[in-house]
Amino acid sequence: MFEWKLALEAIGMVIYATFMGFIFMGIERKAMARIQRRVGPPIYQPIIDTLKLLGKKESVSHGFIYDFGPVFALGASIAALLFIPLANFQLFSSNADLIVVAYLLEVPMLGIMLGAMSSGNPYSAVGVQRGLLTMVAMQLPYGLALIAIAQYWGTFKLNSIVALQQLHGWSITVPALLLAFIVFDIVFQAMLGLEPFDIITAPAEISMGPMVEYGGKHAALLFTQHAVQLFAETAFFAVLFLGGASNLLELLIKQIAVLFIAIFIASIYPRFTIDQAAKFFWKWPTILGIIAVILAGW
Amino acid sequence: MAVTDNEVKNKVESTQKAPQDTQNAKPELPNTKEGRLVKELLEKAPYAEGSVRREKRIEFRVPAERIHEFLEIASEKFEMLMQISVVDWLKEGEFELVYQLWSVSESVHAFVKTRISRENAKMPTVMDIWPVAETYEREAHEFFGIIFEGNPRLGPFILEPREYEKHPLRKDFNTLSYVKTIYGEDFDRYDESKTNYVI
Amino acid sequence: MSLEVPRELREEARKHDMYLTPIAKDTYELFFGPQHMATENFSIILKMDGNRVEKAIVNPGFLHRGFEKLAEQRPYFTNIALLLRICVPESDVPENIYSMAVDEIVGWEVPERAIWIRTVVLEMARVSSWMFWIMGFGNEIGLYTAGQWAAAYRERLMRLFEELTGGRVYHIYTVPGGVRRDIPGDKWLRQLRDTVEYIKSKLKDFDEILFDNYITFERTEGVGVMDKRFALKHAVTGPNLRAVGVPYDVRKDDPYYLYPELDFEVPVLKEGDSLARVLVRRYELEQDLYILEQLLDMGPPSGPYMVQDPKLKNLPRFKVPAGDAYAHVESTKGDFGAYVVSDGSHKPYRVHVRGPSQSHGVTVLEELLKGARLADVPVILKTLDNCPPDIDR
Amino acid sequence: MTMPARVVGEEKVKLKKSFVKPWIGIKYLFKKPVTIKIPFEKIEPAPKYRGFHTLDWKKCVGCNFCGQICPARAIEMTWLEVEGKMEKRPHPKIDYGRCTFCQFCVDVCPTGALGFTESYILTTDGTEDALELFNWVPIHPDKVRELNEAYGDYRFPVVRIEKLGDGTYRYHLRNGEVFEFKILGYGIRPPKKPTPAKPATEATANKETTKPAEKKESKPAEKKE
Amino acid sequence: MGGDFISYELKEFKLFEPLFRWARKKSIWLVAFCTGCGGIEMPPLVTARYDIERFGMMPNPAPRMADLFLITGYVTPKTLKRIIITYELMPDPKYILAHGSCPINGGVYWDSYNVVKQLDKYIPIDVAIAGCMPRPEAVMDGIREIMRKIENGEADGWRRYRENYEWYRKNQDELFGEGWRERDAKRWLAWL
Repeated sequence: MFEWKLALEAIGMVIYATFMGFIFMGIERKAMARIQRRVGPPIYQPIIDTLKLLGKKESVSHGFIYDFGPVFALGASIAALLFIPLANFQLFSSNADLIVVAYLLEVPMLGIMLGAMSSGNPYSAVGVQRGLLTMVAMQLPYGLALIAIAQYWGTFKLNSIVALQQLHGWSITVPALLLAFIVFDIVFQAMLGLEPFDIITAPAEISMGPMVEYGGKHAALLFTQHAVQLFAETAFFAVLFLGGASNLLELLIKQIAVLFIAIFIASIYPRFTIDQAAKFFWKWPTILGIIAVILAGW
Repeated sequence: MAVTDNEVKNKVESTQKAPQDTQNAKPELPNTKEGRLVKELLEKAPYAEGSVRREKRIEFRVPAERIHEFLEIASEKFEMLMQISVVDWLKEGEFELVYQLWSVSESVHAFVKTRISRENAKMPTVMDIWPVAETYEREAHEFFGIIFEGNPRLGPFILEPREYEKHPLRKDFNTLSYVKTIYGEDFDRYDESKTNYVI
Repeated sequence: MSLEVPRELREEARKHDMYLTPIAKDTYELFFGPQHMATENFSIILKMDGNRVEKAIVNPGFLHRGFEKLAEQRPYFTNIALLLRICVPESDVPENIYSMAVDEIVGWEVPERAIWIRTVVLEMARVSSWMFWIMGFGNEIGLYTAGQWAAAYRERLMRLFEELTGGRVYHIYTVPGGVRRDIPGDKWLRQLRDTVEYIKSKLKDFDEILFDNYITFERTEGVGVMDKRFALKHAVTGPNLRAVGVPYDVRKDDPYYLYPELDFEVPVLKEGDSLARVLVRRYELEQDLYILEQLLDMGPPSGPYMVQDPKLKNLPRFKVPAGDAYAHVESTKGDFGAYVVSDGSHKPYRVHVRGPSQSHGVTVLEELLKGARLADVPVILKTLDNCPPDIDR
Repeated sequence: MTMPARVVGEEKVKLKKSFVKPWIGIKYLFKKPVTIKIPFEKIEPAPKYRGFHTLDWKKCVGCNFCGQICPARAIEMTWLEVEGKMEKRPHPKIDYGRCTFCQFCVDVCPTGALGFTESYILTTDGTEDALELFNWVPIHPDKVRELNEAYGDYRFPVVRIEKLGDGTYRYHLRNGEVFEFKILGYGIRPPKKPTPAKPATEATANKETTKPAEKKESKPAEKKE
Repeated sequence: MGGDFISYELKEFKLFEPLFRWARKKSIWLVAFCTGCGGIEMPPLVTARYDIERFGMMPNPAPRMADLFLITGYVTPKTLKRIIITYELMPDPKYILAHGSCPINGGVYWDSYNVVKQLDKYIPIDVAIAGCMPRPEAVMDGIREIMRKIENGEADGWRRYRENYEWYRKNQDELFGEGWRERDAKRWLAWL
């Protein structure tokens, strides 16, 4: 039997997530503009941008994979979103959805890489190389942070993690998980592609990297994907460390809090080079992550 | 103060490589930093003529065939080659090359002037003394068509091949007529009488 | 296709703790510019080997307008409106060198007031150019915040320029024999002092966010290293030369205008890497603000702002005696010089401008880029402060 | 000439790197932006900003000093006929497709006829009719000043220049006034015959004036068909 | 994906046209290509003082996503090649704002052998503004004009380029010589 209610709910959630994701992007641009002492664009600007990109004509395609990449990325982002408990809503659930979400949040990057690689632009190729290396580099601290979480709460189920946090207090109140929080926050910066880890799309170096060949509707799709991804990642962050949420408003507040940390870091630090970033990831966040894991397992 | 007319105009003598040319130089070297510097260099290179123009500006005239030798000697005192300026003296049929040197240790600027014939202009490169001369020579080659023997990168540098072939900074290159052939006549709507317009 | 990595490349790699794998040498060509954020209409063709630049070929000429030819076809005064376009961010410098050279040929004693104004204008141009450089550097390394601030603060100087000269970017202000307009009044001087104070107070912000920043250090330390001999042989001037330990500053070594009477220091570092260049520039900005303060304390001398010469009655056909002269000033990019030859007519016989980027923007850049990482390319470009119109003219 | 303490010590130039200090920069999040919100706020250009030209036709003696000094040769002396009466002297016609706004022409003007205002905005679409605006004989300074005071947005005082067949130009000023004159010819010397027929001496100049217009008009038209 | 599933030209989607026009007007991305000396006024324009991001405009490093090309001043033939290629890379509703005197009639470089006079022979211009160089306010006025034209659907430079392609192509070939695309542009076409 097809569950109409659930399907509607899922669609509604995706739409809500996309919309809020766009607004988050707007907040990001606006807040950065304010730190830069200017007014900045209106908060709904990313929606207009996407709309405009949708209305553009595109005559160039670099083959099937090029078209498939953004779709693949968007699909993965939406899938990840549906695994995350957003307030009372969680479409899919499994025994180890922590790992599933963590994995699915990585996939979009691969999708973009896939498409970018087939565009044949050397800047894209360099961007892809950088993206893959960043991914490899951040896996280690990322994994360690997740292990610390799982170890402390003793479960891989996001639902249970939220429930346990509601009972025993948020994750960041635990010293071990505070370290994991810091580690995760650094990784988070790279996942969002913000400074100091916006190495993939470094405009002054490789002019947008993987996105250099994407324009028009492809770019609109990538924008949408980025919005969903932003929403999913902030939600994931909030669920893991800020005690989840019982309603969407609470979740929203937590997500925005998370976002602002990212914005602050992004607006005051320049960009690392790729080798420095890799070295950095394998140094401080890894050490902190290991300490967190050890403390959590104590 | 500036140099006088005849100094610039009567350049023909300087190309004759008579080392002890009489009219200029020696006795009037003042006993300053600059004067001593000129004296010192002239002792090593007697074929050149030297004079002090003003404070911190000295001037040498060197025959073209010994320019490399002279600059090699000069490079001990003058660490930097600031520029190679080419002046196209159309009437005399000569290019004047001015090597602008700067001495960091002495804070003196030196003009080393030499003249070569306009036709088939060739010079030895000074890349081995100052590697930066590569750029200057490429530029001089491009704009004037002087060939610097030994510079491997002569060719279109700033200009595109079509303009490069014309060597546009030569005095006999007429910009306006060239522009008309390339970009069409319709851009210039004005009369070209020299009495009405200075330009 | 050799499997051997060149020795200097290996050394460079060791310096950055990054060894190049000798296998699978995938070289490709990367066209860096002109449609690129880091290069302002300037192109570098990079032969890349993975993440490393194997060979760089500078391809200038996108901005070539043939100024030197055009200047031969225009009367002396008019050339000011043309030659200042050689250095766009600091357009007063070409004006001044040309005017100085013509002054020398004619033998004019420029009035004191004009000298004072010219000095102030040059220093203001330097400060605004530094602000512009901070912006560019910030954008290059990805710190947009500092760049935005710097560009905003620069607007104050632009406003002052506008009031003094009547133009925002192209001032067309310094002419042979003096300047074109008088100072608008004491209000302008007060505003200038306020602006100097304002920028001075904001320097701390830039220090905090940009120059003290951990990642700025990471990005610039040990990148694009020059040594002293190399720099001198390549005629590198300005802050780039001072960053390798040579205290050469035209304002000290060949003083012009009021600089002999002013008290300022020349920062010198020995490292010769990008970081040294950045720090030297930062200190010079401080010094320039200090110089402006001194000039304001001195106050403009009274008198005319233009040479009184009956020959100036017929400006279009104003003739200059035959002769030649070389004048140079210290710009933010380096030693900016002009060689003017006159044959006694109303147009210069030859004007040759020496842009500092000519020496550090071609061969030096090519050398420094060899073995640099791709991410270092904009950093090297910007710390050398390469200005494409200098090269192209 | 060298002064004491000319080289500053390294310790003064060098800085210490820091992870924490950049965080101070966030304080600007809560401060007022420095942006000038242009459509709502206005920036006045500085007094004596070098903008568009003005010309007092009464004062102009047609000496062509302005044309001689102009680095862009944007100035062209024009013989005009206002209300059926030919002006005694040629007047400069200025091409803003050439002008560099150096105002050397204003400096050399012996009678002070040529002047400039602070107006600087001239926005057109690139069509041929609109580009007529870029080539005008400046109008009287009082008129420009009056328009500037009325609107205060530093725009070009003329909205549209209508070019009629017989060399008549009609300036539509911003406040709706129309100003009409006829161009008889170009150059220093007066045209031989101030009639609609093309003067023989100025044939080349005249031909060249009209040529770009014809050419451009012909091209998109023929393509669009 | 590759097809025109929402094409502004298709009749059945005329319905969306006002929406897209509004979006295009509100979100104009610039090509980050300083073609001339006016490039010096681009940074003030996009930074804190004038901040055109208020109108949703921002410089974009990739021409594939850009809408507006600011021709900032004079254009040399060497740059014009890149400009043409960049312009052709931009996806279709695309606009050109010619900035300053030089693109209109050669400006102060009217007799220079290396500056293109009358740019609109080679690429279509939507809005031209006077000034040398124009103040940022003047550029913003030009931008407002282009927004107005986009809203009214008058900004049709791209369409003119498409329709008169042979004419433009002929002029370009006259300037650069036949086959310049194959000779020169092929090397950097893919990644310019």
